[in-house]
Amino acid sequence: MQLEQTVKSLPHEPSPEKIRDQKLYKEMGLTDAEYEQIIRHLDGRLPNWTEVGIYSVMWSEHCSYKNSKTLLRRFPTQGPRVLQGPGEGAGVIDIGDNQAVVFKIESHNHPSAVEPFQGAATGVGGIIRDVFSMGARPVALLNSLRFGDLKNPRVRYLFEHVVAGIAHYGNCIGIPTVGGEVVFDSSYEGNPLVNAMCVGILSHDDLQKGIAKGVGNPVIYVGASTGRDGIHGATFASEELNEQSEEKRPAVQVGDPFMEKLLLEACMEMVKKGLLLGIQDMGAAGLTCSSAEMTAKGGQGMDLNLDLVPQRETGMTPYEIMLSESQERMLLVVEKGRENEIKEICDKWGLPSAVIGHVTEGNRYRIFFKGELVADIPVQTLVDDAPCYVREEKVPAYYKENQEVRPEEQVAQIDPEEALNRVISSVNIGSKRWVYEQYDHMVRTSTAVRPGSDAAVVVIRGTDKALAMSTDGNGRYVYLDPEQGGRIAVAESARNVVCAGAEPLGITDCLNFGNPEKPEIYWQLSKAIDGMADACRALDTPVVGGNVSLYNETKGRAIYPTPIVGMVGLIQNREHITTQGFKNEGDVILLLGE
Amino acid sequence: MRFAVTIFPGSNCDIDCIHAVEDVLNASVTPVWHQESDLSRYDAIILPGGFSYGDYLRTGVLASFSPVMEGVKKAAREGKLVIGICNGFQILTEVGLLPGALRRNSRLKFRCNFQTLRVENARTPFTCDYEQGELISIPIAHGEGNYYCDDATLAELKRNNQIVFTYAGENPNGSVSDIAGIINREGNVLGMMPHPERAILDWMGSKDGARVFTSMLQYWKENCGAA
Amino acid sequence: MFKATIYVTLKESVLDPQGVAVRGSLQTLGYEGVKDVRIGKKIEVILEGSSREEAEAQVKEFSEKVLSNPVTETFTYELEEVVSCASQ
Amino acid sequence: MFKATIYVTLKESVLDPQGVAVRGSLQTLGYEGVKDVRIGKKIEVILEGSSREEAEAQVKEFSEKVLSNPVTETFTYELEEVVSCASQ
Ligand SMILES: Nc1ncnc2c1ncn2[C@@H]1O[C@H](COP(=O)(O)OP(=O)(O)O)[C@@H](O)[C@H]1O
Repeated sequence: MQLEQTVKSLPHEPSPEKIRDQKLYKEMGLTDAEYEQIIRHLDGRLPNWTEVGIYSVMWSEHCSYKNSKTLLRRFPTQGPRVLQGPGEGAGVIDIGDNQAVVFKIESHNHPSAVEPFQGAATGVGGIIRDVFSMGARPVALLNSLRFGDLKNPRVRYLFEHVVAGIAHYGNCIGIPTVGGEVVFDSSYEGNPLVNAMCVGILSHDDLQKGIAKGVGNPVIYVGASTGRDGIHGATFASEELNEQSEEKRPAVQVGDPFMEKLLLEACMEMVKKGLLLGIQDMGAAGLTCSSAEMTAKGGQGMDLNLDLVPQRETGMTPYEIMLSESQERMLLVVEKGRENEIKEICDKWGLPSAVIGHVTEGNRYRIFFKGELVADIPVQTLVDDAPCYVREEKVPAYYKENQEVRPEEQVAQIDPEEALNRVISSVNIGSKRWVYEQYDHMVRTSTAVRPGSDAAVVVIRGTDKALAMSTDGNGRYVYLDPEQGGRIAVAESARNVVCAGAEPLGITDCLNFGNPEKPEIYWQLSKAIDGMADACRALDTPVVGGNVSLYNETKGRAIYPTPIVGMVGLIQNREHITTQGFKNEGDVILLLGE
Repeated sequence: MRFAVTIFPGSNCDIDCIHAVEDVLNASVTPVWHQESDLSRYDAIILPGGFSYGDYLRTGVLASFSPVMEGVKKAAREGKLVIGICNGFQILTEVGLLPGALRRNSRLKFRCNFQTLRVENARTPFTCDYEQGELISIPIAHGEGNYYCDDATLAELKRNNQIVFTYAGENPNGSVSDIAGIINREGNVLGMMPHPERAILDWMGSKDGARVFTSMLQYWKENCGAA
Repeated sequence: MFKATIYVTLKESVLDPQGVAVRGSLQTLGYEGVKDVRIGKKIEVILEGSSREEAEAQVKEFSEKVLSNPVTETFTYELEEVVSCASQ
Repeated sequence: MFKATIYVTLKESVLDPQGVAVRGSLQTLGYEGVKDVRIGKKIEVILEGSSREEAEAQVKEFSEKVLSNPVTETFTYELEEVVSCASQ
């Protein structure tokens, strides 16, 4: 391809001038200042429709963490056992014997509010891909769910279908769902929380990275073909829900766990054969995010030819192909000449695959379509130079008022029997068996402690070791006192893991908050992070990965600030596994702590 | 004794079955890809659980057309032992090696739990290590384990002692006559919804499933030669 | 007595993994002419109603609210009057 | 190019747990006139064939062998010729 080619606009798309004059970029979630910034990045050239689309998803909160990045730096992320901290698909912690545990939690709140079954299912699918794109074999799933009041029929519908969607995906792909939590509270009425966590195990030599390197190396697309699913999902996840939310989605993403099972096994084969230089899941913002991040990380450029992308629908535009969030897809970079080895594995598993581009010298991220250049962007401006905001913090009025309240006095008035009855009749305390019975929690025959105890325990075959894992969070505590609540969330999950007989290794977290542009919400986020970071330092549990879900509001009302902590602990010897039930008559009961 | 475990796209209990044969019997076990049709090297074949072909259309149907099923049918005709667990059971009914069909659970939900079973026939190659009428604990994990057959078939199953396991106590899926597992007339093909491979070691919560495997070995030693 | 037959199908743009898998299997089985497969539901409902209008209004309403998921599916229906049904 | 629509339904004698559940929820939601619900599949297949006869023979065969299970289900089908499909 010739070096100097001008970027074309397609005839049926709004022209660059029209995008500027009518401020069409705003519909994609970009501000005036951000649009101006793009023009500067392009050396004064007006971006075309495809380029605006690419910038808008790359600069969405979901991909760039523009509102939370500075706060997240407060987390301790290092430790002697940390092999990979935040920044890749998932965090990696050494567990000895040349093995490591890989884990990450992620939200799928907004898709689940619109289409609970598919929203939850694709949330599970996405987090599994994050783990196996690290080269790890996924061994367990957990989740953390929040819904409104169960008396509301819409809430019941959401609850039932979210659970069914999680079950559908995990059961079908054959990864046990071993734990989680469900809480009902009216603050989540229009905005349920669906956070899914996946845990995997890898051999150190198999550790993979999402990177594109080596000029001339092919970029390979593997997995389901691309349709118009969930275009602008990443932007959607970064906005408040409103009545138009349903219409905003051109087509809901549909999960195909069968396809993902094939993709998983094929990728495991490629990892074992040492074929991969780089691999990244096409999740939020699809092909755009994966290819741009891999390119930026490798410090190179990339050319992609969209005509080669496997497509499910006809007449798709570059904009649509680049922004599609079709599920069950991976992007690979391999050494030139090894394309056929990848293809053989894909063919064996019946998976579509195609070479769609190659790594180039320099830093240009260039997209070709029907022979035309349709995007030409300095790649670091998409990733490293994404905008970053430090927002205004303000202590909310409710917090100041609450400082005066003396709940001890009120509590003393309540009849203990009545209080006990009220507590044990709450759905939040009740058994969650209805939920976890729908999850296959025993497939892979490694689940030593099943749902129903404090933390789940999964044994590691061929060793004496086992992993304990738990997800925890309490939005009400965090609402009342974000800093203390943040500490409590980490401490609770540590206690759960310790009670299973494990030493805590580290955490992944999902920060579910309201609109960060409101100073009170930003304050909650900032304080909760302070508290969590503090507890992580005290307990020596670094944060190796996580996810931020902001704009969890309906009709201007925010959910309780709900950071969810997913913790993994190591049990050196299976004999040390403990469960929560009382065992024998006559055993002594002790109370530890204050 | 040489075991084969078939692998279809979407199988997910294949590894568990392989581990079970290794852990319980320390016997030779080979994974066999669905494209292979020659199973003549093996003495017993396990069709594992999972979601072959995503369980799309009907559970087990798309797998029932795989080349490996030709090998399974041949092995069954030759009197070799064939056991289908969960999705494997569904495939065996689809391919016609076992009568009846499996429908969605009556409560329409996937169900995963330990379940108490009654051994209704302890004189099969798969149950000779159990006591007749013994109650055992083995997990289930399925959404479509609701066994169905018409009345005539049911009468025949009963007459020929083909019902091998039933659910004792609560029936988790609505199956006809509480059926959890059946055998073919000749007695060498077993289909069961519960997962014996998930109950073979103490830490799993039950070891009751191990005897399905030890029974097979015992039967084979007695009938087909030395170990 | 009325009999309504409601057909619920996935919207054009929504992926039908089930259809894709069935298409693949049919092709492998030698039906190479098969180009596309989409799988939907056929729901038969027997209902009492004092008039055709009333029955139709109900069918429309519950097809939209219960039988189909407006986010991913569309539906069509047929309605016919049936002479009793031996009082089902 | 042909389009076959195959309807697969449970045999009369086979209980349809899903239909029973849907009937129950419709009644609970206030549609008390609903007496019976049965749920089947509607499968649309686009296929190439040199003649109508050939297409029909194929549809019959794969409906019987693959798309339906004779133990529990029956099927009917419709076949129509469609003018190309922009070469899907
Ligand atoms: N959404 C869920 N997914 C899987 N397991 C769950 C879920 N919710 C609850 N559980 C399981 O139920 C048990 C009790 O949960 P919960 O009531 O939240 O108690 P705890 O406060 O001890 O976490 C735990 O073992 C948990 O893993």
